[in-house]
Amino acid sequence: MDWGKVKFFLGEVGRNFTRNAGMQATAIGTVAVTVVLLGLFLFVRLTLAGVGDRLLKQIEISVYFHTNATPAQENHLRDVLRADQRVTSFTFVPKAEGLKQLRRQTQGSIDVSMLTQNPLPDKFRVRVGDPSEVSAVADSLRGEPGVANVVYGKTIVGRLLQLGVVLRRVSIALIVALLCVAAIIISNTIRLTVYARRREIAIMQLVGATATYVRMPFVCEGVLHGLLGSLVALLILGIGKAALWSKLALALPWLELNGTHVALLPIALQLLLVGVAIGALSSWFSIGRYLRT
Amino acid sequence: MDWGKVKFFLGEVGRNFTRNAGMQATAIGTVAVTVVLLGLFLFVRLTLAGVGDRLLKQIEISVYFHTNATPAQENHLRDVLRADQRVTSFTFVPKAEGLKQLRRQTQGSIDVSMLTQNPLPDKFRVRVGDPSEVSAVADSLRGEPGVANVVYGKTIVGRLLQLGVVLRRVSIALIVALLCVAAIIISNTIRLTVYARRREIAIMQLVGATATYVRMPFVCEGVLHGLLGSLVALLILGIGKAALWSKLALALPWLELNGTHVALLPIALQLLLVGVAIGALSSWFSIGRYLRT
Amino acid sequence: MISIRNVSLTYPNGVRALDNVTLEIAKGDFLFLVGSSGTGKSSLLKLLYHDAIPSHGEIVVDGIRVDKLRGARVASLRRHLGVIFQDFKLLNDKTVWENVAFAMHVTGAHTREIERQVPRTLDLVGLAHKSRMFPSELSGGEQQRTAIARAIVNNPKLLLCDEPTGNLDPENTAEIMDLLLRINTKGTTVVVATHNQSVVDRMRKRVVRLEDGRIFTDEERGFYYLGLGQGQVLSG
Amino acid sequence: MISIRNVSLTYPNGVRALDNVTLEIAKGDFLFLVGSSGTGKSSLLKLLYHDAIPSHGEIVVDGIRVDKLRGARVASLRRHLGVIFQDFKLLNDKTVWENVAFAMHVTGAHTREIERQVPRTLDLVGLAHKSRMFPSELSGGEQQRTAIARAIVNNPKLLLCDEPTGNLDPENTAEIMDLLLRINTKGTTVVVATHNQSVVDRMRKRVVRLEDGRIFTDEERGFYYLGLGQGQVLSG
Ligand SMILES: Nc1ncnc2c1ncn2[C@@H]1O[C@H](COP(=O)(O)OP(=O)(O)OP(=O)(O)O)[C@@H](O)[C@H]1O
Ligand SMILES: Nc1ncnc2c1ncn2[C@@H]1O[C@H](COP(=O)(O)OP(=O)(O)OP(=O)(O)O)[C@@H](O)[C@H]1O
Ligand SMILES: [Mg+2]
Ligand SMILES: [Mg+2]
Repeated sequence: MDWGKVKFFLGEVGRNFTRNAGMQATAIGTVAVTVVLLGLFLFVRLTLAGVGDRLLKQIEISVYFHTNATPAQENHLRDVLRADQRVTSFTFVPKAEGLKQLRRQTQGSIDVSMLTQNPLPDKFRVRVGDPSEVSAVADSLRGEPGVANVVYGKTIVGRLLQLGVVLRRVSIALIVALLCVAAIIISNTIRLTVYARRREIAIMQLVGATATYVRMPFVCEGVLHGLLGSLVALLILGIGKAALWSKLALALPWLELNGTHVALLPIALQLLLVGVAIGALSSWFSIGRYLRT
Repeated sequence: MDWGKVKFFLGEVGRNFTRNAGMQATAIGTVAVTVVLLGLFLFVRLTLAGVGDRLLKQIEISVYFHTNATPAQENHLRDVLRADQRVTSFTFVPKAEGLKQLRRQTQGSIDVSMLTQNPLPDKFRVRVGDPSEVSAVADSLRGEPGVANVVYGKTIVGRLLQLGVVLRRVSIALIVALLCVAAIIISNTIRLTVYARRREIAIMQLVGATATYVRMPFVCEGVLHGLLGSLVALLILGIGKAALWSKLALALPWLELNGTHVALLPIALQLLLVGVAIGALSSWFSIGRYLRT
Repeated sequence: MISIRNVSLTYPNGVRALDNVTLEIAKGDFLFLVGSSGTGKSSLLKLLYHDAIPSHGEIVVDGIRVDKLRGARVASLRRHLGVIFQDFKLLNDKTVWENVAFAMHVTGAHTREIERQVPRTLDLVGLAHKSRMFPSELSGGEQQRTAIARAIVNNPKLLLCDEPTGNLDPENTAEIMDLLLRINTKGTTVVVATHNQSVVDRMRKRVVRLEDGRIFTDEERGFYYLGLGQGQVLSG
Repeated sequence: MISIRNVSLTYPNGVRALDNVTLEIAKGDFLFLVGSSGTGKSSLLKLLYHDAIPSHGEIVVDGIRVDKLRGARVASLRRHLGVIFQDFKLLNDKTVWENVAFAMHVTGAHTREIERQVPRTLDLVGLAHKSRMFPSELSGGEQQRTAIARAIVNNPKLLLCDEPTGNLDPENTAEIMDLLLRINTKGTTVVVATHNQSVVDRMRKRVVRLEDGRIFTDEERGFYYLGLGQGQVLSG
């Protein structure tokens, strides 16, 4: 490889860039806002998934014993729960404690003084790591000795799981759609920058440049558009997050947004990759139209 | 007005369009996908708002009487509820019915046979039209004679209301941001189409065309880009809704999506307006750069 | 008609194209501007249609201080003169007919007027049969004649021609020069920047020679080379 | 070197630019192509560098069937010949230096070679002082000389010149023609399409006259007009 040629080639790309600065800035701006959209969407999606996961993890299974269950049966269940990999935590709630809680829940509207005896049984509260296994765990506990009933927010868990599935599908569809949109917008933009220079392309070919020779600087330019545009986008996203995230977390404390960890580096890398790939491909193909072979 | 001139002017616009068909299609495509994004967002926002509203409307206030409340007191409350404009519906739940419901809720885990007497009081279930008035209604009922306790999902209502407020703010911010993004993308695109014809613009001026004269066909072209792009976008959105909406409604029946009425016409008109306005403005301003005055 | 007083022109890149040029051109004059390549002929013409603005001096065309014009006034000036550009400056996405008609449209001419005048003018330059072609479908000489047609279609009071016959064969050149002469005799002031020695020598009109941005000679009824007649050539 | 056999060329818009043209040009020849405007000179040259493809007939340049070439072969052909385009075809966003250097770069020339050859060539056409200017900052003649420099910088075996002196003054024209002659004597075949009668008449080289897309006359050591010498003109 002749170093002079590499220098010439890079110079070529650099000159294109500086001598059409306005046009290049326009293209980069378009790439940037498009990638911002993409990034925003990816980020919202991951955050929502994180929040949803945490909500689902808070779901509890209540395991009620028969009123006449023995302490041995209760200890047996404790062992079962301890042995179950799917169970992340559990607490024992004796019947006295249960009545207090019921009273608190109904906020005094039940006249507990009228009860001659505590009608509630002992119970376990169980948390499960993977929300989709809640129902399986509940079913397995139902058969244990001394257990009268196993209760959990069946509809809620079902709906949340369903919502999760649908959201996942919808968001994959949306990502694909957004990627297409980004590809269309960016490649249209790059196509227009190529169109604006169709005369130069024709001349280069008339002077004896091969199609590849003409194409390479344009493709590099497309890569640069993608790269710089994505970098600008990442900057915007970073600033945006720094400025707004804490406010949002403060406005909706119960979502515990700060606890939702979204890995930013992979998103950033994905966005860079997407920007560069679309830039390169669309230059490659748009210039094809103006190359007479 | 000379009819010949109008004809010439329209011809001018038409010629620009047909003679640079590729470039025009590119611009229209970009406008279209951008407007699709905008439209999708508007639609999702309205749908979410509708669903949220319906969820909030399902919130109930439980009004518990003292166990020794008289039928007269209960009838009085019935009158009060009937008179209250904010209340949309209410039902009386006698203590026997209440016990049945409690038993159903706890799924048999409470040993009701041990109860010598029904410990529950009579109650009213009340629904309020405007979710933000739930707490006011609850407070006003608290003072009525015979009422022991007024209970509603305070945290839930609070959170949902809070979420609604935040979502409204966020979505307004997002709409503004998306509008900016759309404006940037569309105007960059149109700027590039103008850039590609900067030589023609210079020549027109050298031949004696005033800035306005040169500008008008470009602005009309921008309007056409906006108009046609938005129309294509509406078509895409329409087809998309027809194809996917029913599937989504089926996948998440409890969201009752079909019951959520989203007015499409106003969205469509807004999108058209936005497309045309951005198209016109960005042509107007981009050409300004290439007009030497 | 034209009065150029102590005009200098320095381009943004620092090139001094004109250096203290003073020139008076009377109404109805026919003037040749000659001089070697890069000597400032086109620059001088550019000043007259406000495509360049002098660094010093003043320019009056038909009573108007051209160097002070702005905005719509510039457009108005240009509508009142015809310019044949050295590089033609045709609109690539318009046909020959439309290119010529465009110059009339900007003056606000009526459609009927345009439809009468354009074919006549195209006929004059021998392009009637090419009126529906685009510039990219024309030969060099045909493009040049389109540019000529556009410049004369409005019957301008002042006609500026920058190398109007550089791509034309002798017959077409003679015809175009005849045409310019006829336009001149009808009262139009004509300024022709040219390198074509035989054209200049045959016409015997006023000849101004520029060298290095200055006026070198200014002869009534002159030749391309000072004092040398038609058919004679300098050295070998 | 060049063999054009029974070539016709009809453009997509239906214009028949060349009609059954047959022409042989020997290696080392110097040939003038003359004829009135729109008669097919540029079209004939375009065929030789594959910018137009004949509707009928065959074209052989240096042993290669040009009309059959495709893709990278076309680029290779063009790198082996030099073309001065009638409309210059300079790259607007490159300086004079870069425009000329570009033609060398595409041949894969080494940087050292380029840095030696480009200034020499610019010097030959008298543009050394303008090498950092962009085409838009040049006069018409300077643009033309840039185009000439680009065409000759690679020492092509075949040099096609389409109206190479249309924007040049007589002195520059004479210099450029001398330059072409010198290049020719070093073995390069030169074809010049021109309207410049005095250039043709002074050089006394082979003259091919096209009329309406056909070869009208073909004279060794000819004049612009058949049998008429330098300084004489047809009719008036
Ligand atoms: N736009 C410009 N910017 C900078 N320099 C310029 C520009 N136009 C012309 N020049 C320079 O100004 C000088 C005069 O140029 P001009 O075009 O007036 O010459 P000319 O007499 O018309 O030459 P020619 O006969 O070759 O057309 C030249 O040196 C040229 O390089
Ligand atoms: N690209 C094209 N498409 C269609 N017709 C063309 C094209 N180029 C040239 N023509 C037509 O072909 C004919 C020959 O054109 P050509 O350019 O070869 O003429 P020329 O001899 O070079 O003329 P000039 O001396 O004016 O340059 C003309 O009638 C012209 O209008
Ligand atoms: Mg000039
Ligand atoms: Mg030609």
